[in-house]
Amino acid sequence: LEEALLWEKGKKGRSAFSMPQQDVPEADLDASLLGAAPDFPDLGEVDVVRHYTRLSQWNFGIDTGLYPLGSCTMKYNPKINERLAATPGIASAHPLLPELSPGMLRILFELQQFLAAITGMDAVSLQPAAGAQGELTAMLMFAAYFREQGGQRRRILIPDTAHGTNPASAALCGFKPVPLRSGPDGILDPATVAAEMDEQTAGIMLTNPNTLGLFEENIRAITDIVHGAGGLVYGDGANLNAVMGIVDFKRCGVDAMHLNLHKTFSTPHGGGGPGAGPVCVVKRLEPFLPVPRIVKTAQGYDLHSDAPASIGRMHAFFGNVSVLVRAYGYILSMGPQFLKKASQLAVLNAVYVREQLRDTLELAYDRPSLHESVFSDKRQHAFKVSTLDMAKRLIDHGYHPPTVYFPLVVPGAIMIEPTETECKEDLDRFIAVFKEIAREAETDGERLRQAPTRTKVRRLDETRAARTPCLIG
Amino acid sequence: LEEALLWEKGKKGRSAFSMPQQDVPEADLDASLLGAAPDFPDLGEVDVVRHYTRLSQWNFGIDTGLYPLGSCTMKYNPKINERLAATPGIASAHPLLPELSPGMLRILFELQQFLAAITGMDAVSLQPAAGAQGELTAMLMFAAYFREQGGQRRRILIPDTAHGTNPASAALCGFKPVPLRSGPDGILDPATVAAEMDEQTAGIMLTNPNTLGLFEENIRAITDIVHGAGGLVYGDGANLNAVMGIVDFKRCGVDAMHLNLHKTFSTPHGGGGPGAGPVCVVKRLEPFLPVPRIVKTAQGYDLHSDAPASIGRMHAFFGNVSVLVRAYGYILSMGPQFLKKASQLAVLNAVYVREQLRDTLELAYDRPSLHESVFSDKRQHAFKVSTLDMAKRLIDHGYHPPTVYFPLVVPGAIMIEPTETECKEDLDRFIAVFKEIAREAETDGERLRQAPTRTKVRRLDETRAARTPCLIG
Amino acid sequence: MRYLPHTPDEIEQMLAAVGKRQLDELFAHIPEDCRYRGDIDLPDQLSEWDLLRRFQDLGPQLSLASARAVLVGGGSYYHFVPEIVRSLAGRSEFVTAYTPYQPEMAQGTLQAIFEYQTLTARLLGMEVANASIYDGASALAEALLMALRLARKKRTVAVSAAIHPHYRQVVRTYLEPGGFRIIELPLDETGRTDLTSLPPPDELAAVALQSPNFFGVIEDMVDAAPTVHDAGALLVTCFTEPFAYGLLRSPGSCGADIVCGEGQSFGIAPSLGGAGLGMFACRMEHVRNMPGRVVGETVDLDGKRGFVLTLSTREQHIRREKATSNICSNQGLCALTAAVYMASLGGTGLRRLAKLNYDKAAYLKNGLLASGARLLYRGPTFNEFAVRMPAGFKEQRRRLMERGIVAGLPLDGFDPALQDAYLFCVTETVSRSIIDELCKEVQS
Amino acid sequence: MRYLPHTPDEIEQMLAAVGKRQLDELFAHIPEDCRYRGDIDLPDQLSEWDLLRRFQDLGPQLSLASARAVLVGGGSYYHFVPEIVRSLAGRSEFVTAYTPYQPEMAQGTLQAIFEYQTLTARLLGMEVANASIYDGASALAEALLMALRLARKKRTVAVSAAIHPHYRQVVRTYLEPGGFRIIELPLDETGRTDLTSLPPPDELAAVALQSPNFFGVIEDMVDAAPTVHDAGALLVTCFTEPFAYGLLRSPGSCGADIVCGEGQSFGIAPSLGGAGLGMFACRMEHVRNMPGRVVGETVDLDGKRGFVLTLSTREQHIRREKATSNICSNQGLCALTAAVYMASLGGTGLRRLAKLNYDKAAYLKNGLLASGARLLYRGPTFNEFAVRMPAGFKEQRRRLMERGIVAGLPLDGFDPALQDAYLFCVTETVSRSIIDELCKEVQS
Repeated sequence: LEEALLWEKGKKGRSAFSMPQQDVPEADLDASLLGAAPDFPDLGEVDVVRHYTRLSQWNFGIDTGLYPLGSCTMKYNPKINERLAATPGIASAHPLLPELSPGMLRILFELQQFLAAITGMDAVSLQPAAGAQGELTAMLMFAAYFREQGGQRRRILIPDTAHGTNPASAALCGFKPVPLRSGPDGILDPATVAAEMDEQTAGIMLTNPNTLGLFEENIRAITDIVHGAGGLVYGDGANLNAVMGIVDFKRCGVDAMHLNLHKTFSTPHGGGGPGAGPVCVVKRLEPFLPVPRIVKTAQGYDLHSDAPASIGRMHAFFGNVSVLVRAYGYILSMGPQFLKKASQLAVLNAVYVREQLRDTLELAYDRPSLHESVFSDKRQHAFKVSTLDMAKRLIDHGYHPPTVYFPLVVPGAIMIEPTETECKEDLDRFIAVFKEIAREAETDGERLRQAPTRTKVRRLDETRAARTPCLIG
Repeated sequence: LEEALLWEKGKKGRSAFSMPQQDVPEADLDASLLGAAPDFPDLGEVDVVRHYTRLSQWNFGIDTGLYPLGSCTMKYNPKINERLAATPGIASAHPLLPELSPGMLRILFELQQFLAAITGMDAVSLQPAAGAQGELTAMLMFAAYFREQGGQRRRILIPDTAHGTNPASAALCGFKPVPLRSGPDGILDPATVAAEMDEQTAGIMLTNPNTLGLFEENIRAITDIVHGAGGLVYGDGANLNAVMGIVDFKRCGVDAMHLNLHKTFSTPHGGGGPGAGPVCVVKRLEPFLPVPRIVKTAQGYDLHSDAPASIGRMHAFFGNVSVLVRAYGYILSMGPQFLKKASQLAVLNAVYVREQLRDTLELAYDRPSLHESVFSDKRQHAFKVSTLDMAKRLIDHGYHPPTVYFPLVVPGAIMIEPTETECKEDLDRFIAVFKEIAREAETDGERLRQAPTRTKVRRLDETRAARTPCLIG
Repeated sequence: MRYLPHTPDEIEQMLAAVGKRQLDELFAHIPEDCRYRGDIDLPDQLSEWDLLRRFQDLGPQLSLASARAVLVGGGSYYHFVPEIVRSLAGRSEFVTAYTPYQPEMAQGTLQAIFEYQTLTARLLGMEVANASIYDGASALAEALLMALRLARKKRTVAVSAAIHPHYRQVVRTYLEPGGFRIIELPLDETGRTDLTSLPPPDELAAVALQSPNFFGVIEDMVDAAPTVHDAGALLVTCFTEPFAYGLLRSPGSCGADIVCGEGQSFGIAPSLGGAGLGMFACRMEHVRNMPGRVVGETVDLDGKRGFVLTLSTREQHIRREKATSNICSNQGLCALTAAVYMASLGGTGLRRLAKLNYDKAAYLKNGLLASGARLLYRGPTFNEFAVRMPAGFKEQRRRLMERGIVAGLPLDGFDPALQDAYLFCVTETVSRSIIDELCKEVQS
Repeated sequence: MRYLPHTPDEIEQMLAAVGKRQLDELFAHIPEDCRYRGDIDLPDQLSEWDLLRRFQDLGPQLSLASARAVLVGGGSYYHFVPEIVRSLAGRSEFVTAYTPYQPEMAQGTLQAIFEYQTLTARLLGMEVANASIYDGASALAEALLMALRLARKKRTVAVSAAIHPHYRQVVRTYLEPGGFRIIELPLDETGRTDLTSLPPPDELAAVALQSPNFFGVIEDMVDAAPTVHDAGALLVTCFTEPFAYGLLRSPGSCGADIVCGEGQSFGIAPSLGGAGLGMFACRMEHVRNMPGRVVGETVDLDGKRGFVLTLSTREQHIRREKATSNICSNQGLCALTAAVYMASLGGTGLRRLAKLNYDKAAYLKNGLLASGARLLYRGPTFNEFAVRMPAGFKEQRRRLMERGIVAGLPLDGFDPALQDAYLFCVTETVSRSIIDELCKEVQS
């Protein structure tokens, strides 16, 4: 069924809002300041309710089914955390009146401690509003560090298995990204790093586990090389869900890393956000963390802004607090034991799917992998069936497709991350469907190329959207 | 997409429940009392969430679209009332500790007053949990009244346009229903009543407006006849939504009536309940109302059970309080002005649909009607298309069908009640679709007979369900 | 008004389309002497915000919300409700749907109710359950009416004195106008119903027991069933706390013919006692005499599984005055809520949680007995029990109340002979430290 | 653990299927010297109920929840939020979806964001808006970076001293490592930005103003636009209170080139300042330099209307280090919430509510002036204004606080010169009686 756009509905004079009383006299306003009333449609409450109810029905979420988007960690989002975030005392806390909400500062302070404990790092800032802003924060800190060291460095090393936003974040801070090729086994060779690392190079941005789902086993050798040349190591923690309680990032030699609370700590993705991308650092980078910092005092908790080396402020206030609160709830629900268990089962699920599908799809790198595994459409080329076709065909079976065509090092990549919250039956069903699709690819490729057919719209013309952009109605 | 039954899912040992700590010693239990653990499936939280999320997607509600079920008053259910009912102080009130929740008694007392004001009646009981229990309550009061009068009466008059549950409710109280035929104009002729009313007859059960959407214009003459013979008049208030602030039921001569809060007062129907069916009575029936009654005292509100003439208790506690609270919120949101307006617009919408469809469908009675109008499939007989076929075809267009084959006095009845919360565009679209279906009936009847085709299941075999009942899995 | 979408223009257009000039004309045919005079005497319309404030202002009066522990049951129980139950049962597609008369558009409600019926039947050890009726009290009344229908000419039912007093009142209300006779069965010193002097078989249609009964005592249903059947009657059992059957033998396995009761414990807020959930189950052979809605499995035109309301021949619109009862709805959303709750617990979880209720109640019982309380009855109990408290408890209870602990329900309101007797209920919501605090206060 | 569905049996089966005996073996390839030693130092797992209790125990510390009125804005505003906004934006299909990379499965999110973009552009009088970015502060920083990209060789931006101090700090953080120069523009005595001494055109890329500014004063954007354009710069305007544009001329209609700000006022809870909503709009000619996601309309294979993420060539996975910015998400759910809120108000409603904010703030302003307060600046204001309060107000404010009224934000924390100066904000949530009570206290 169709649903018109908002402004194709409604009638001037309707309202879905309960207008409060005009209990004060009307005040004059200089005519030169007065604008026309915004050209919004006027809708009744029923109109609004039906509009968004219908829209919601065209969406697929974690609550609808398996969502094995590689590198995105689409795990179940506990409902109780939604309720906690809506607690009146939390929802109504004013950012310029923290003294009236001391409980909030306590939550934030404790969350910082939790994240430090989980990663092994020393200090944390919760300000970054998303993973990419977390990266940016870390890069700003690197820049500030070298500024303070007296020698600004301009280059930074970024392997081809790093997350897509890494180069852009580095570039924003004046670093020139130097791409590094990963080895034939999908992980980075220390020699490659040694060849590029020098006194002009700020360091390296490493995603570990990397976007192939592989642990960078040479990380200690690599970080030693970087540190040896006076450089710093940034760790992209987007894949932390694979290694909680298993890997200690400080021991690995990481100096700064960001986390994605909306991945590992199960806050909902909301169709694109809000997320949260806290940054964890080692002691020597602590002075550069954003202000204000939350400190514990004899009386309770307080804000501390007197930090001359700090990069400054990353967010108008304290970051995406409503997201932070959910992550805090999640960590407390899991405790140390079940966080580790979550990582173990996330890896078990991924490895299980890899083993069951290895005869069906071409495995990109056949070596021990963690929370996700990357395949390609190599075997389907003969039938003129692509990764995209298989992905779209999964939709007809009620599954969200895996991440496709990423990472770029694997042509036609299919990147499957089931996460730990999926049960065996559901994985078995998904595997069976994928096998069936692969068989279909051999016998009835056209069916795949026409997929999806059961959705509200068929394949959309993305080229047209980009060539002649229509961005508002 | 399919969704298995609960017990076709899950795995022993899973749980979606956060088990509290065993903080006390285990206690022994006599083995002879111990049962086997219930044979329920064990599911994880994700399983449960996905199961019911998917089930919900197979349902059509008011929030999904137009739901013009005649006699059911499917109007929009305001979301704010859901929140009010969930207020912790309300949700946690214990029925045997009302002294700890005096605010609750105040709400109930005020709601009684509101309902009395709206109907024009004198006293109210909120205990009945549904319309049918409200009818039963009134009939029990009639029986008690005549018992007290010293002469039990056995007969009760019920017109063929009354609601379906009326005869059963009367029979439960020992009354023998005497059916009355409505006149050729769809309303009751006083002469018909006079012919059957006598000193053995307890009175009459009148639905007004009746189930044809017509106002019983002779009601004063009818109630005079009944009262003249010492009888009582029961008014079924299921259709109150047509006449709030317009009709005074006490002036009409009604002695007792029930209301459906889930219809007129917009509490959600919940797929079949819970509803609420308060009973409003005139002074002389007040002594027979169920106990406990809520009374106002100098200190606040109290319960009063010392009422020797009372029929007794209808509900373990106070009725469906969580429903009552929503109705209380609705009435306060509307105020006297908008309640009346709601009735006016409900009638306007119904009459508008009637006039737009009068050339398409056969109008059962062509006379002034109120909140609903009744058509038939007479004109479609020629094409071998029935009411059912047209109803099912509406589903393919995203509409819930009207009430069909009721009332029984109209063969192939199609009973349309749009309610006041539908806007003109939506009604126009519905009308256009119905006209198109009528055209289709002439040219492509098979398409209608095959409808619906866009739903999860096609037409279901109801005969098989009844002949070989499979009621549990 | 945000719920009324009509603009003045539209009202005019629509009036024109139906040949009227004013809204009032739509009602011109209503006789003058039926008309409402003046405006309805109601408070003025409140905005959404004023309405919220009004409820918040009631807040301070609504004190149970902030209690630390309420050790009171008596037909309405405090249990933990997982947030998923609230959020799933609150989905608007469930909440705003009507009775599933058009099954193709209501497979969600229908499958959920079919599953509810199944879980209910399994819990109670019965062959079939209906889609629910109003509450535990009316369920019992309907069960007895059903037994009387089945027994045809017999006109007497015997009801245990340990059935919840309010339930017995409702039974009386329902049965009296039909002229049926209700006999009350006394209790023995263990608090169980004494079945030694039942009326003669040609009169007695049914015997009704509650287990655990109002005083918390678990009836001996294994013994009761043959006794009742030997007396030519059907055994009707009811309950107020369905959690008991997570631990105890199910009534069906003990031989009950009709089982009914209140399901509020399964995820439904107390809300001053409503909306609740009348659970109702019986043996398959009696299904066509069962009151209330029922959902059945069937197939569609393609042979695909689907669900419909069924056995409606029992209902009102077909048989009218001969219907099995006048009930034509169910507590749909409450049944759905209970199903989500039961699904969340699972069999393993329900057993564990029921056991925890039992253990905690036993812990308090032992604590109180050690502090000078005496049992009212010595029969076995589940999560409720009745005790006579030592002198001074009234004042102790007041002090505990000030500290947010509601310590038991005084029973003298039900029976003046029960002076100093209190009914205590302990669920999983009561922590050991609360129980210890309570016992310490009683010892003081 | 209820979020982990694996039973011990299943773990064993799955391990067997992948050729392992224990879970640990899955990590065998991780070098010893990278390993986590011991258990994570975290509190033990809490049950759902203990977690709820923990938050409730924080409750007494979370006192703003029970305030009667909070007359503080400064970048985070209290407005009434209709329950439908909460319930619709909370639908799990919206909440638990990922970025709409597979548009066929995400038309709900995509259409909603397309509508959000449209309403935002209309509100701000701009030609195009993006799908939102983090918050008002980073939106301003991104806007200035965008202006610098458009201006190519110019490396200076001028920023009004009346822009929210925190926003200016974020701008500094973002711009400093690039070596850009930031000039601060002073205020005149009306509280508006003094544009009389802008840097030379060959240096100046952009001028940034906030209107209403941090002190609540409405900038004269009609005059500012030509001045800025004559100086060869782009006019970037920002806001913290989008409600202002329900009443005032939109920045677009005044000639702004890039408009951005914080959208929290539109239905989003303050939550200690986040998650918020960075609204961002510009002229169509600059769209390919705009940071952040954007949704566009297109057609499917059958020519049917549909929506997709588009212009992704600007983004990171294609251009990597040459991307317009590093942003690869949006505040999706916050944008959706704002769209539902704007749709609920409608144009008529937004105008009325904005005017009511204006009227109430004027009422308080007059009341305070009559009670001895002096305006900090005399320029026109919307729903916020800054005043110097009479001696003794500190104590009065404390007393009001005890009565649940938070009377203004002290400004001395931002600038020691602003001793005794307070920023007051009055929205529709503050009733006249509160305002009267406040003024009476000040007069006392």
